Amino acid sequence: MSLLTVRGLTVDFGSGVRAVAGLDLDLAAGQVLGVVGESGSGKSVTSLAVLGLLPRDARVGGEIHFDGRELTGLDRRSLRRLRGNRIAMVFQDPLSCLNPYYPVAFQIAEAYRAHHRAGRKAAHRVAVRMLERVGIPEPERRARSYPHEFSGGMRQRVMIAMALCLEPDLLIADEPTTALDVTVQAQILGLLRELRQEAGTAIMLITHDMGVVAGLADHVVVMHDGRAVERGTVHDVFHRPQEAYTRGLLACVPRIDGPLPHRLPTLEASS
Amino acid sequence: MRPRRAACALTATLGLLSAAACGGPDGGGAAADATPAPGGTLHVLSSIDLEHLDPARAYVTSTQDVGRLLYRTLTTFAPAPGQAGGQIVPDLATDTGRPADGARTWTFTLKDGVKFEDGRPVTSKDVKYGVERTFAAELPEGPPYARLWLAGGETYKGPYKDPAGLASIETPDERTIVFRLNRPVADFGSAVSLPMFAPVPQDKDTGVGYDNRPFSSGPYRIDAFEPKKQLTLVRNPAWDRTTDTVRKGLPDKVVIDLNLDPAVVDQRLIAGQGEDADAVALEPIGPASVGRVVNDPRLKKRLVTGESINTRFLSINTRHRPLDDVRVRQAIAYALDKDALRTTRGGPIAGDLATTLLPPTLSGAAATPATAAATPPGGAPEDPYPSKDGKGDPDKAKALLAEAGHASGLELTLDTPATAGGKAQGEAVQASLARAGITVKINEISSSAFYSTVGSPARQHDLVIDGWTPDWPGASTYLPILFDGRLITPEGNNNRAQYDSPEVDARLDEIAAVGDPAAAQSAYGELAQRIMRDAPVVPFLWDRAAVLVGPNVAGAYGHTAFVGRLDLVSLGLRK
Amino acid sequence: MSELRDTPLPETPLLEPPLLETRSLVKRFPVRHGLTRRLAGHVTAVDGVSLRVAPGETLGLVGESGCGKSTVARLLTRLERPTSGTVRFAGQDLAGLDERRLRPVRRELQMVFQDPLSSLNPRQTVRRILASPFAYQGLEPDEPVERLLERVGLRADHADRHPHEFSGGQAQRIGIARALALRPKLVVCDEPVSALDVSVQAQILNLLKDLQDEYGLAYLFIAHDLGAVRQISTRIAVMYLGAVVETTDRDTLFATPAHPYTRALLSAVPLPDPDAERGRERIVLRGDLPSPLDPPSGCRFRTRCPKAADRCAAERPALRAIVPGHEVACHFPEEMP
Amino acid sequence: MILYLLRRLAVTALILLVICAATFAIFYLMPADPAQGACGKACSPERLAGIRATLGLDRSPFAQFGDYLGGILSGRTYGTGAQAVPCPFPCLGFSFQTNRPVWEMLTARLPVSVSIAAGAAVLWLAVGVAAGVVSALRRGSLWDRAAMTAALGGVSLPVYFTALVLQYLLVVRLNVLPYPTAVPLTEDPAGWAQSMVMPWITLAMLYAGVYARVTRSEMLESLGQNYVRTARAKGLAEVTVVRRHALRPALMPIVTIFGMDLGALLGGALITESVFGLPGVGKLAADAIAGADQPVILGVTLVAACFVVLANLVVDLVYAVLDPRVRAVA
Amino acid sequence: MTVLRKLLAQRSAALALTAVALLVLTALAAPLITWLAGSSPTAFHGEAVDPALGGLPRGTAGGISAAHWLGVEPVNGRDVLARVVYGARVSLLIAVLATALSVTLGTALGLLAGFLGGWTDTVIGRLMDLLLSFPSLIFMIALISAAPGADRRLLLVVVLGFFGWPYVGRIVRGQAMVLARGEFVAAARVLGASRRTLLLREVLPNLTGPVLVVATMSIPACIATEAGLSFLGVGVQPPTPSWGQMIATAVPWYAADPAYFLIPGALLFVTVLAFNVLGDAVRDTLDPRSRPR
Repeated sequence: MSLLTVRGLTVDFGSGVRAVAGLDLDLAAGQVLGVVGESGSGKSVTSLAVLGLLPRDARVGGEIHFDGRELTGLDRRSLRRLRGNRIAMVFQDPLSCLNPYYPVAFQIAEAYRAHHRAGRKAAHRVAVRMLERVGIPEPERRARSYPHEFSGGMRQRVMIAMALCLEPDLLIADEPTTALDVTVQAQILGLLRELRQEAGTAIMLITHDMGVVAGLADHVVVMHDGRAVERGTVHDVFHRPQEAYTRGLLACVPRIDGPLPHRLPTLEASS
Repeated sequence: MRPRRAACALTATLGLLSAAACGGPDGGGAAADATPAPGGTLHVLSSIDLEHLDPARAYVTSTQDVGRLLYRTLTTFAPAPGQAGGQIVPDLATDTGRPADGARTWTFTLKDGVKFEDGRPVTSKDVKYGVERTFAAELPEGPPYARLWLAGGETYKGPYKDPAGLASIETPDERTIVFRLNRPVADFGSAVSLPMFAPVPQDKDTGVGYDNRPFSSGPYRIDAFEPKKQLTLVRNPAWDRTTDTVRKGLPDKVVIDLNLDPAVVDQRLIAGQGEDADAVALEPIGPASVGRVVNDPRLKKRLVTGESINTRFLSINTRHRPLDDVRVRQAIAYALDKDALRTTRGGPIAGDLATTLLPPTLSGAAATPATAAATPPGGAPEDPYPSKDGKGDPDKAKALLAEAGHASGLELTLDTPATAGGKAQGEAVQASLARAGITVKINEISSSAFYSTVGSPARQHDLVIDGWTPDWPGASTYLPILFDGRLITPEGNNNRAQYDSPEVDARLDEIAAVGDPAAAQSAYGELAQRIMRDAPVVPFLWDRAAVLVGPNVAGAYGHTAFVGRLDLVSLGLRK
Repeated sequence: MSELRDTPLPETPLLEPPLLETRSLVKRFPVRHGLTRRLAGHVTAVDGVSLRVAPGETLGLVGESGCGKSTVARLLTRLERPTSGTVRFAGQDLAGLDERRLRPVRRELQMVFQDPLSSLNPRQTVRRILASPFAYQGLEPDEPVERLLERVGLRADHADRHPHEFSGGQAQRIGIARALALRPKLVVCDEPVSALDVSVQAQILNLLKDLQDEYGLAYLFIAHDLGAVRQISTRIAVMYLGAVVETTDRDTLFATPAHPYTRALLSAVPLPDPDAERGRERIVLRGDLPSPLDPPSGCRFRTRCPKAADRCAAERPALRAIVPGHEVACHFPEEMP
Repeated sequence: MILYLLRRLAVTALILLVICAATFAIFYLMPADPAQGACGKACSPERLAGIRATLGLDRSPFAQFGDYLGGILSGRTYGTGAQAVPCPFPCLGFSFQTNRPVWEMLTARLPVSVSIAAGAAVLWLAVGVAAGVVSALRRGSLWDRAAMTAALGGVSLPVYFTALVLQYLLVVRLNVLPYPTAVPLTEDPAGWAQSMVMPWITLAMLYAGVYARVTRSEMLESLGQNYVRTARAKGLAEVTVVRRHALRPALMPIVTIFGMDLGALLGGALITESVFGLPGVGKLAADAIAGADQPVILGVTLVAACFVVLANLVVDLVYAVLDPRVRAVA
Repeated sequence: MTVLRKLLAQRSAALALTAVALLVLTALAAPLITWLAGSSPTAFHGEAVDPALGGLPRGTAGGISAAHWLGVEPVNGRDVLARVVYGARVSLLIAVLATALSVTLGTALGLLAGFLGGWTDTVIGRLMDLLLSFPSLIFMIALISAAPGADRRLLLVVVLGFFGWPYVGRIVRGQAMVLARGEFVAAARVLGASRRTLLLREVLPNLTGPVLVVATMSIPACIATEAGLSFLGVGVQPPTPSWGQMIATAVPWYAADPAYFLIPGALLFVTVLAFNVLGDAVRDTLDPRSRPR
């Protein structure tokens, strides 16, 4: 059974821009769905729409079913209960996503306490445990540190700890490694892979990087101009792309392996 | 004519803060219909600060008014409204002084039983010491008479530098004091009413600091004093009512709020609620409040009017071109709209339009107390530069200017203090002279720098709005100070017209030698008319003070000596 | 202190004398911290970098953020003055030159910036932007602005627009046109494609290559994206924490990387191929980049190096050739086959 | 940290020294001669010289400035012998017009200024910040537009205009309040509050407008931050999101301007105190300027500058406490 | 000019702009208006006031009549309308010139400090800190009253401008600092631009936005401060009217003749408000961040 089903999702902004124009998505429990596309393709808007985090002037149409419940039009209270608890999110820029005024453990514990009756101390212990689990060395000490005292990779680990402390069914990772260096990106991707195996969390992985999808996703949706242009298993999409856009997207990325063309093939898209 | 005093020239004449300031005598016993009762707290609201409570330094009317609650002097003014208040009566002394040696030696005997606030008796040595203090350079602001008149005064440096004391003040015993003067002074009995003749015990003298806490010999002593904020007086237990014929000492406590906004003082007294029912104003009401008070009969009943001996005039710098031409000065005298100037000070309530230098209270006609109470403005000498309703006669002025060769007009500069009142008066002068083709440029001078500027012939400009209150009723501390050409000094000059006429100087000397005060007075009156012909100044107003009192205050009357303001020693509450 | 400072540059088989040559470039920045603005120490952003660029070739300079590659670019174009070391361009030592005497050199040494929009003055039209190279050099433009625009694939009618009316890729084309206006011999490209979408990246990379073919330009191409570097470079230098750890020709680097860091870097790049990805051996580096304020002793990489030994802490490895044309700064380089 | 404080204090002292010197220099250029003022109507040159000597005006400007600085550090004595006037530490000069050490006058006036500033500050913070937060949360709503219009109105109202209109309405017309007088809080709390209400409202109208505007824009800024989105994504209650994640960062710039404003007000609300006739430091300054009481002007200027500079220092320290990014390295 | 068009599109800004334009027009046309109304700002009208009531204007609401459309001043009976329109001239002129001075100084020094950095920045920055921590109102009063005889209008301009420039300088410095680090400046340097060129051609044009905003905000501040100084007794010399001067003279009359106080007071308020609204609108227009999304 599908954990998340999106049907005919549309998102319009007050300025008249249609960011998502009829999108369908399916994500089964424990699976990883890669959503790829260039900037402006509507992939991030989609993820925010699922959690109801779009700005007030956005109008959302279509259906979003999560675990059998319809999310669009859900009251704020119920939506809030889902957020963090059953659907968690990791964003692109971990520095700006963490509040600079509070220690990291506080911010993790805060998420925990929002959904569990737990005292400060208990929540703090949960936070420390989570920090340890995402591979932060000396978690007891680092728990009291502030976001700016961490490196980019460590911050993203903190974000992941925060997302996972409530053992959500679905983790939405919106460009989780884009702001990171390749070696750190490898660490974070490794961590996500591990967590998925251990906790069985379903992941909706949003990225522009075909390589990241290839390494982690089971299914792939390629988005362009607010629509899904291609969908399928990761193997099918990468090895037998049906659409010219997908093929172009795969071909125009300079690779570190394989043959080296003098000129790269380019997409017809506007530059 | 009896000797008097006053002393407000500084703040007074220019209306630095309040609209009016120094004033003169007249029977303004308005709210005297109820008898004051002892007890209670009297509030006094003042829009200005008390300058120098130290008797050696007190030379401003309001301070002298308040000072009378604190210390006693050898003589003082009668506690009475109108001309009667100009009368000198014994205070510390048993009489108003016994002259000898052609008024060169004056002897006073102190009353028995007068005590300081700590209970010790006031002795002649305390009075002597008090006078000696005024010679000290550290205590400069007081009147000059002791230094001018006491033998050896010109070399004496005061008790701090010269503890041996001044030999010309003798104290043969505890109750007798003898002053030896370097010239005959017929007015000396009046002069000793000045605060500088109050007793100061030497062991209580804190020098400059004495200003904060003068030692009391009067009905009240200082409880707390914060300059520019508040002075609180409480009853002096050592004061013996029976020794004092002047002070009533009715309230238990007197609280004087200082430096309030003048408009707020008026409004609080108009409202007259709460503590303000027991309050009086120290200064006259401002022009803005006149309308409300005059239109309301109940308020009008609480307005106490007192006449003064203050004259306001426009000084013309006779040494500046083209003002050295008498025709130009006369043109100015014709052109000036006296009524507009008076309106800036509150209109008719602020006094009568002046026609000559000496107010009726000082002129020969008014010299006898018998006629004083009913002196009408008509009793004053004729105005040499008349105009309808005092609004000026620009045509005549233009004719005179043309005759002097200034038909195309001229440009003059007027010095005014940078205050609301100063500006208003300056603009009135500007507008009225403009009608005669005289362009007046207003030079605003920060009020603190005003006197040092206009008192310096090198720095003063063409015109200045000026005024003078004699130190006691009579012209002896008026004309000689203002119009003696020999007294023009490079700094601190009072002869701001820089009027220098050998003829007038000679006449002044002659009058000074006249022994009979009444004869002197009428001679001064004639001389004033003579000076007016030269138009060194243009008198425009003889001040009157209209002061508001709270509904629960009784015994209020305007006192000549305090430029028409309330005599504080007689005030009390109705219940 | 760097032991490398005076190490002579190893011989490389260059056909021509180098266009640009740096020796032991060092740049230190003072670091102030917090409320007190206290001097916390110095960051040695560039610590003894020696590079050569031959006419017409592209040297790729690759490394992760904070490795000092952008500082190298700013030192070469004299946006910063080096703390020590020399920069020779076309045989001339730039070290002692003041701004006035540097001006003629700048005609031949140009730069393309990372953020295409912020590198264009928002108040100026494209026409004015493209005229500025001549204006600042006191020259008459030798060709109309329209011609320059066409050369970088833009339309002539773009000339009178303002920068904000262009997309990122178009703006970068304008930046390139500006850099090429004076016909330079060397263009320093500081992350020219990292702010762009993948499809646009490809276009810009192609454009750079086309222009190189047409004008015989040399590039110093700085990037963190190994794919882009491979695509455009003829030779590649890898930087880590302020120093070059490995330099060789492109194919050798990707085929037989010798430095453990290079190997880790290559293994970390995700491949857009699910099968390859899944079966891949990964060298995942431990921990974080050390603080440049307090770099490790000896080999900078030793704290994260799988091969680290005692010697690495004691002695800083010099950049030396393991085979001609392949230099590595490691005590235990990968054996060459 | 200690070292830093010392250094900051040294800089502060230097700034005050410069302010002191500048003020001193200006009074040197002023035409009013304090000795002349003290000498009175009949002033002989000898007396004038004597007064000058007592006041120390016969010395060179530099020597006088030196005397002044010395007095601040260790107190001084004016005049000599029996007539010596002591001016104990910290001697900010001695007012010969009122016969008080300036320090004593200032400390006597300070409670009034503090009462005005503190009460007004509480009022404007409460009103301004609350209005700003609500406006930001309901951006574009009727409330937002009304509040921001009112705020702009408040900012545009000259203080004396507000003050006089208030006084006219509340005291003259409606008679619900007495004319303000200086009632010490300790003696009569109700009377104190009654006297202070109008100055508080007057100042609060001005500052609440400023604070509402600043709060709104800072709140909008922080509400747009990614960490607020994170907080929402965590499922936190909206109240918590706003209070903890949006308001706290938004308050940081407010702390800065609040420190500066309060510092400036403690040094005397010149116009407000003058209009209501409240004897605070500002009224003291106004009166001293009118009377050319140079030592007092100098003293007030210094103390007012001191408040501003110290407020700056305190703001920086508070910042360090509140902002971990600054604190960590300090 | 696009900024103007954008401003006119906002209702409040258009209203404010109209108010400001009207004000400027009134100030310029002051002689014409007084000619039409048959009045003069300095002529006394003794007949319009009642000396017996302390010079209170005859008639209602401060003596509003066919001869005196906005009534007359108490005491001297000068025409309030004439004084208000001439006062607008003085107040505006002083504010505009003072703003011009502070903006020129602030931009020049802020630009140098922000762009050059180093000790230049330290010196200018410290100077600004110093001036900002001055109790400037006390200082302005002292300064103005210390200079007798000088033209007060000029003095006010100088003093307001001098104490105003650090506010401009601070903003310009911050902006210049950001711009100096901007890549387009680096690009110009790489192209061989001299420091002068960088400052004048590359950086300065980018500052026009913030400078325009501070200038618009500074004008009302100067008008208000000038009025405040007049209120405290150091305004322009009589009989020159300025709004502050009028309000200051009206203060004692606020209970007896409220119209006299309210007319210039309300005009001052409306003017300051209009400029503030305009300033806000200019900032919103130039700074896309604060525009409603």
